[in-house]
Amino acid sequence: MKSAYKVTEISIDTEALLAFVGDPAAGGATLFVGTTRNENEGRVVERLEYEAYEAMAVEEMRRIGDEIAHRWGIVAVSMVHRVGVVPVGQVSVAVAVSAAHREEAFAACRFGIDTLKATVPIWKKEYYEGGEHWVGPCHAHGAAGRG
Amino acid sequence: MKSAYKVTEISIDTEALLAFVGDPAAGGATLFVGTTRNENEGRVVERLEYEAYEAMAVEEMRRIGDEIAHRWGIVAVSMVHRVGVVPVGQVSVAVAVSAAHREEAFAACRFGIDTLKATVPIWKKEYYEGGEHWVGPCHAHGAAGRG
Amino acid sequence: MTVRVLFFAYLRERCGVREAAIDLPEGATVSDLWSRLLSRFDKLPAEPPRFAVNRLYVDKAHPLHDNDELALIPPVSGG
Amino acid sequence: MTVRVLFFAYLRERCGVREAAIDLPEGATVSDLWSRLLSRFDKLPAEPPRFAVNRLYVDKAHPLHDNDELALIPPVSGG
Repeated sequence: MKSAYKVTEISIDTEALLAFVGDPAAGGATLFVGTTRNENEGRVVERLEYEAYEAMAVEEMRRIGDEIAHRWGIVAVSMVHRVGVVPVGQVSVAVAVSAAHREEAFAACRFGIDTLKATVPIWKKEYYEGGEHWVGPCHAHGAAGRG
Repeated sequence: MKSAYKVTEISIDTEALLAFVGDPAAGGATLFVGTTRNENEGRVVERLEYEAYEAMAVEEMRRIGDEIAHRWGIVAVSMVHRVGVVPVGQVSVAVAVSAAHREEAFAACRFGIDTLKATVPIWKKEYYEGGEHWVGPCHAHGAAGRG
Repeated sequence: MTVRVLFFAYLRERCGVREAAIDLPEGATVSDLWSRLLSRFDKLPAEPPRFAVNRLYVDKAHPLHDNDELALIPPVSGG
Repeated sequence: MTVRVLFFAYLRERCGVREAAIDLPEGATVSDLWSRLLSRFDKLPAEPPRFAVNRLYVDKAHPLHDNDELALIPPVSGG
């Protein structure tokens, strides 16, 4: 299985991702791109800023890719996450999977982005009209310290 | 909802498709591309050749897009199918859907390609080592005529 | 009335024709047209394909009108 | 032994530090290290984050070794 994982500070080249997973043995490929939305929970979002524990993020993507290869017969997988400022409308993350048949390509791509969002050590700070905050499941960033 | 549907004789520009469905209101987009595989049911495939009832194909894609918009809250959808010769490894069909959240983008994209393959009047002729034939669910092309 | 009939893919190749203009009595249905086609094109299979009239799938009872465009739709295989 | 501790995102901002070198007795676990960190960084929340040692998630009972890299992983929000 071909695979490639990356954290990047520049725009994500989705065309290169699709080219990477393209293969004569593949009947199809599914690509998911996450893009910065102009609205979140009622706030007007101006931009997002991502921070990564880069070395672990890439290793964790590789573990997800290996799990995908174990669960589904796929031809190639690639995951890329951008860090730094990502303006509204631009791509922050991309997951591409090719397989002999589309069932596998869809299931593996969906598993890839779902698992990436749950386990890969990357954090998003939202800059919105009137403030900024770190996005987290429990808004733990807002919890008071002990001191 | 933004939408675009096309039958084309030249290479499918997936980057343009992603750009088309991109939108500040979209949190993500799912793209599926179908590519010519080098093998099918044990035969070595040399190329595929597609024929379309173009006017109806585009209308049928639009009906699928409207159904998608009716079932899921999406931001934009685009479908393109190539006709004529498609060499091994190249893209024959692409479906892209953007939505506020990835659940909708995945479900709608999957519905789009599944329904396209079932209803859009396009036919594939497979050229393989030692022969050629029209691909069909029942290999109806092989049935004897009455005369 | 006259109906324009379109042939695609393996039906086009077998019958050696891309389209044909068929005259029919007023009130004729897709089913009537299919019978007419069977008598004119002996390479057509007995089992009918799907039909589309003016770019919409229809069933065999669908009534035809002058200048309708009827397409014979063999099993599709796009994708 | 010495363990290198990495701070990210809101923990990095609250504690005002990206990394720290912490000395620990042999046989110390992640849990022991967390207690040490709580006494040194008063902006740390009482509730521990997830931990990764040498870029793998581990639980609090995980034994530490000299030169290990321990990361405090607040709730991730990539995507």
